[in-house]
Amino acid sequence: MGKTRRSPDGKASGRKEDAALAAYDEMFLLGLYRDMARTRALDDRIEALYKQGKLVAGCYSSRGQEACSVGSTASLRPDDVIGPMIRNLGSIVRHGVPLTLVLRNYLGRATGPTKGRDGSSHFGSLQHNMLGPISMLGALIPVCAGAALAFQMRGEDRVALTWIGDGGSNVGDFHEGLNFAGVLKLPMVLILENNKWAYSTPIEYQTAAKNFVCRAEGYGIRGATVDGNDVLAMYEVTREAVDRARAGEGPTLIEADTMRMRGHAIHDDAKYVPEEMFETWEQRDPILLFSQRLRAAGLLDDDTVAKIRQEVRAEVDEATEDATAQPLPDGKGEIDEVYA
Amino acid sequence: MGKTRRSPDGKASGRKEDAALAAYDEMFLLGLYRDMARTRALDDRIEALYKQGKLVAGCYSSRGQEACSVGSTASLRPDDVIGPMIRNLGSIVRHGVPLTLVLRNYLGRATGPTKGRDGSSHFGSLQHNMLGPISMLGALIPVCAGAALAFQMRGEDRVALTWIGDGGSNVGDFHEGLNFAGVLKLPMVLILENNKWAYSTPIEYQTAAKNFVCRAEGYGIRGATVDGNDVLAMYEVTREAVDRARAGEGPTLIEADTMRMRGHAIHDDAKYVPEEMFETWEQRDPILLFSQRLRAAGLLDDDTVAKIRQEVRAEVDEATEDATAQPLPDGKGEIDEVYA
Amino acid sequence: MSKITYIGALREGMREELLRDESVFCIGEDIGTYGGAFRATQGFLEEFGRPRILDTPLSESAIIGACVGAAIMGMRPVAEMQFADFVTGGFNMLVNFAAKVHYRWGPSVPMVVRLPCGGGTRGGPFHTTNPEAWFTRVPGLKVVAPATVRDAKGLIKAAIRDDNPVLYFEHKYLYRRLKDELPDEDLITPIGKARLAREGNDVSLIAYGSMVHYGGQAAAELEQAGISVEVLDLRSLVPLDEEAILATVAKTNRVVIAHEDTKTGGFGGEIAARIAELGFEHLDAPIRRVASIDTPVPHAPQLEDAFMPGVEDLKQALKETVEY
Amino acid sequence: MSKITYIGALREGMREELLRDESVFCIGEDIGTYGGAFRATQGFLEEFGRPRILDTPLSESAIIGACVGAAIMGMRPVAEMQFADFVTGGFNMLVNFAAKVHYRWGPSVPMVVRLPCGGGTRGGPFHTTNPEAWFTRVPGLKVVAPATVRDAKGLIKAAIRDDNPVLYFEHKYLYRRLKDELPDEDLITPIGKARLAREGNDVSLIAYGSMVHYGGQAAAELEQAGISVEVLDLRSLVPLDEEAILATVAKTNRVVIAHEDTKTGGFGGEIAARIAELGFEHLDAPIRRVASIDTPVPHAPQLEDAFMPGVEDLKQALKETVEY
Ligand SMILES: Cc1ncc(C[n+]2csc(CCOP(=O)(O)OP(=O)(O)O)c2C)c(N)n1
Ligand SMILES: Cc1ncc(C[n+]2csc(CCOP(=O)(O)OP(=O)(O)O)c2C)c(N)n1
Ligand SMILES: [Mg+2]
Ligand SMILES: [Mg+2]
Repeated sequence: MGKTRRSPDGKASGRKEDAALAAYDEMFLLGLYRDMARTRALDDRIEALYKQGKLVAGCYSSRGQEACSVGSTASLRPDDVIGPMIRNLGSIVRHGVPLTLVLRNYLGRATGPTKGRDGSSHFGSLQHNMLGPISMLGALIPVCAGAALAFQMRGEDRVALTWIGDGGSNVGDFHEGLNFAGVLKLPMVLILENNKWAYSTPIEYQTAAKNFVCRAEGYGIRGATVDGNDVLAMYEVTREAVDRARAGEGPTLIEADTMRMRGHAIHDDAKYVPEEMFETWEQRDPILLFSQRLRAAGLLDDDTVAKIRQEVRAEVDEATEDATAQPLPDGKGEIDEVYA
Repeated sequence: MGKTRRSPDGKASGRKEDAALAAYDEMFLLGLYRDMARTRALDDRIEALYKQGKLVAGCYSSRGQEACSVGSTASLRPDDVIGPMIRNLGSIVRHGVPLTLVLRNYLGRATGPTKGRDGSSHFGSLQHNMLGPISMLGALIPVCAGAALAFQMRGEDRVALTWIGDGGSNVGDFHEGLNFAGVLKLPMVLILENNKWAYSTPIEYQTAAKNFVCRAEGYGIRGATVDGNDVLAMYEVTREAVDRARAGEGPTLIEADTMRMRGHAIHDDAKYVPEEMFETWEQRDPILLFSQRLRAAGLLDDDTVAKIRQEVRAEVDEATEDATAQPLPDGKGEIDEVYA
Repeated sequence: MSKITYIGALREGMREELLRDESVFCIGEDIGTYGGAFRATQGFLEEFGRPRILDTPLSESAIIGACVGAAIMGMRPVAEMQFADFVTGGFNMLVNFAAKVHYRWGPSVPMVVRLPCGGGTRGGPFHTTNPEAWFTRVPGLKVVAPATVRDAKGLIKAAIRDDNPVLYFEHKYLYRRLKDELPDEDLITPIGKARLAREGNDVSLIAYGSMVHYGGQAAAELEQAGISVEVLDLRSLVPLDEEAILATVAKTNRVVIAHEDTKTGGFGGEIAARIAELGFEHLDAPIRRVASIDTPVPHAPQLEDAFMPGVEDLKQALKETVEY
Repeated sequence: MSKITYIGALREGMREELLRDESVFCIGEDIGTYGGAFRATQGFLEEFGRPRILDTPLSESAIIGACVGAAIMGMRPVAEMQFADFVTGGFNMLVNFAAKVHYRWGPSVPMVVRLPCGGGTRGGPFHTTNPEAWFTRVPGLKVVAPATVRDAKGLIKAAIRDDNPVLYFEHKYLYRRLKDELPDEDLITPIGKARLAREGNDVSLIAYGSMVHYGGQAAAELEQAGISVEVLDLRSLVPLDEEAILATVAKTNRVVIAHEDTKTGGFGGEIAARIAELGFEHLDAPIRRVASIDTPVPHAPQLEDAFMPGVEDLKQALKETVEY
């Protein structure tokens, strides 16, 4: 994550044209690309497993939103805490959670992070500084504020990062949580992924506000907007917010402009979404955009893409194999683990 | 409520100096004054009854905030709906609810609007187009939105007006209710009485926002600020909001700058409030300010003040007598009236 | 007559009421364009338009609060919670506002909240619960739980016509698994009357919702073993048909209570307590409750199956009660 | 040793834990400068400062949510609801987040929510309720209700040291009416153990909170009439001391259950159901419940007195049970 460039290699000649890229370490940039690719590959694998009838229930795709998760999470230190929602697979991936844990949870395995008690990416892991969400949208915001409060009280310079949707942002907990964080200047960042849809509901039925970020002012906190499909922009905007949070300057609300490229969940064909919308946003696919940019800067070529693709596939294959080999739960001892 | 002046009487010579006043009918202006005086007198009477040990429980004073209730409610038609909170006695008074009903409720009488089942000004009356609040702050906002939705659905041009405090505005229902009203452009007006305190909590512990009205933008609705101790300004700002609501232009959030001049409830000596604050705001008492203005304009003199005072006292005395003479409940038949 | 599903009957009931009474409207998340997460309101937007079929922001408290306000003003809203679980966001509105308005100052609050509940669907801790017991303890709310296609229709129509807030617990597992023929007449199931789902002599099974079906299956299987089970389908939890409960207890002298909700604090406790007080003389055996175990609802099939009571659990409890 | 009040004991218990463990902190509305609506945290701000004594915005869901997050991260928050009634605003956080985290993915959630509850105070429908039963049905939450000065202290200390979310129902009517001497030692009341408040032979009264006192008074008065009442003070509803309940039922063979909460769906139903299942053989009489009537809590004294169970109601139920 270094901010200064290492000595450019031979391919770097084209890079001068992209001043923003030039500020970053090549490994860091390729890491962003790779983590988006890992996220997409894992997402695809989950969908494939669903189609093979191997998942316990449905699945929620984050396709097209990988930058919102990967770019933002890249701004964190390992000891910072993430609170991913259902479409933040990329955050889990980037924050260092082994892919097999995600798959074990999707496959309802006894050795998964919830032992089969909860599904999909609905889990947490203290070891990986990851808080698990509950389904009730918005609830994670006050809870992340509480985590940030613990850091602040103990004088730790850790930060909590979480997400909410254009739909979920209309739940009361958004208001209570952000306002609470504002009053206490808690080290917390909230990314509002405006992906235009909440299940079948378009944003104009969610709010009459011209955008969501203007709500930041109502809590006396910083607001920022960003192209949610530009992974580097996501990194930068979150990085600034995280740095400020760490410095005691309080929370930031970031509105990321993006698009949900699948139905709400796999059962939903999203017929209510105008076809053009998908077409337009397909052009703006975050992985596509970033790879074009890296290629233009001479940081990526066919060989590297192929190599990364192969490595990622190997990782996902291995994770799938591992997860699939795990035992199923037996339904004993549940009642003994309700209380700590 | 006429907007044009009737022919001024002899005393009116000084009125030209106050151009704003000149736009109004004299009776309307004196009516505002009178209704604030009625509110204050009723408030004082409730306090006196408390001190005589006659109330069932405590009481909540709206002293110093009469303009916020009387001025705003004056902008309504009788068939518009008010949803007063605990410090909106003036709204109940202005909207035509007989004072005895308030007193009967405070005295827990069987013939009161809640038959002794709820206390203080915690009641509603369909006959008077008044919705009763519940104690849980914020809850009345979505409920008033629902009333406004009924009007909109039936094509009635009625409006719902309610209030919230600087404290209560941080409850999730504020967010959900206003946002919902914004999406549907409901005919509704919310007045946020920023009286600087929520029980013992000052506004800087309630929010880091520089004001409350900026939250309107987050719901895509109009916001307005007003001197909450200027009854005519309260009338005007609410009137505009009500007119717009009636015309289908949606809800408005109005932040009124005012001050709670007593403790939270009668048991609270408000020692946590800096003495100077009370002193400063005492000078800005809404009844004092308006009477000075009316006097300057030649619309009020000692005689009229004395006359109004006497009439108001007589009304409050009569209401007290009536309420005190009412029977107490007997505790029978409660269970039969839980369901409609 | 062709067969209709449980959810189809619910839909038909709502539609008839929408047609009958202009003050009825539907409100909730994704109920319009999408026809609801389970398609309970499919076709309504096309037929009745917005705002009578009102897609809302994702705000349960606003949805239920708006219902309260609209109902006080004379409308008859029918709200859908996308899943019963999400009612916790509108909890305060229901238990404090909706429930207490009439008692406090008089107006009627004719509103329905539909709650798709129940398990067997691998929905996990937040899409599977049976939260009815929270509301059965709130005076001012009515609580119904249809177990049949007929009552899916009859109870939604009765709920819409009722002048009180009614919580309608529709069981997701039954949505498309139950099919029946319904008469054309205006079908109303009176709220507060239980239904004798099966007559028997040896033991009474008191149940509601999905447990009526598992119970019926258990009873059929036990019949072959010579045990005659009477099954009482409560249909309505509040008001509760105490008379029907005491009658079946007086008849069989043995009782098992079943619900899908977890055991501790579930509504079964209330039923057992009433019998232990009012039907004590008739009892020849302990009152058994068959319910889910006291954990959150787990997701994986192996766990959910171990969590939920099944036909075998019911058979065993019934048998033990008869043999006591 | 000088006498201390129930609320004083609660305050002392919190203070000792604040001194003992740096991770303990207090959070709520008006708990700092004002010392809390009932002065339970009086003097704490001066002694411990902000943020350990944290006045918050008026946001119950944020308060409870922040407790969950802080607790997962290793703190031990003690939240105050200004009145128990306002917990409905943080309901979702408690029943869905706090309660299920440990079961779902492992972390402990050591947090306490203090809930000033109960009537006799003319507080009306929103400042008087006893909402414990909502939470007793949520696996993952513990629920305690001290009835004595000693337990006011012993249970708050135990709750703070517990690694789970604990709801602490403190009864407002007892705050200053109960006084007792307490030993200097580190007083901990183990959560899950009932207390035999009074030994007797003819009938058992199972109660908690304020009803332990009304029950004690009823027992004392009945003694003069030759009826010997055993009073069991549950202290903890979840976990429930089933053993102690069954032991007293086995001893007296007759049981009355009392709580101040309304009857239908109150926690008494659960107790009755357990006895009717597990203690059936010991029962010589119907199980009676004494509770408030099924209405919202009314405000006027005449109404609240008619609503709430009193000593006379208890005496009558106990007498009838003995004479059965
Ligand atoms: C409080 C609450 N109400 C309803 C739901 C059901 N639900 C799950 S996701 C969803 C749409 C969410 O939209 P958004 O917040 O925009 O997130 P996105 O799916 O677009 O990422 C709904 C209605 C829920 N999970 N929580
Ligand atoms: C949801 C909720 N939480 C707590 C309370 C307890 N309470 C009653 S009034 C009050 C302060 C309200 O302050 P504000 O909203 O500013 O109104 P004001 O009293 O200043 O008019 C509090 C904390 C409540 N009524 N509702
Ligand atoms: Mg979205
Ligand atoms: Mg205030």
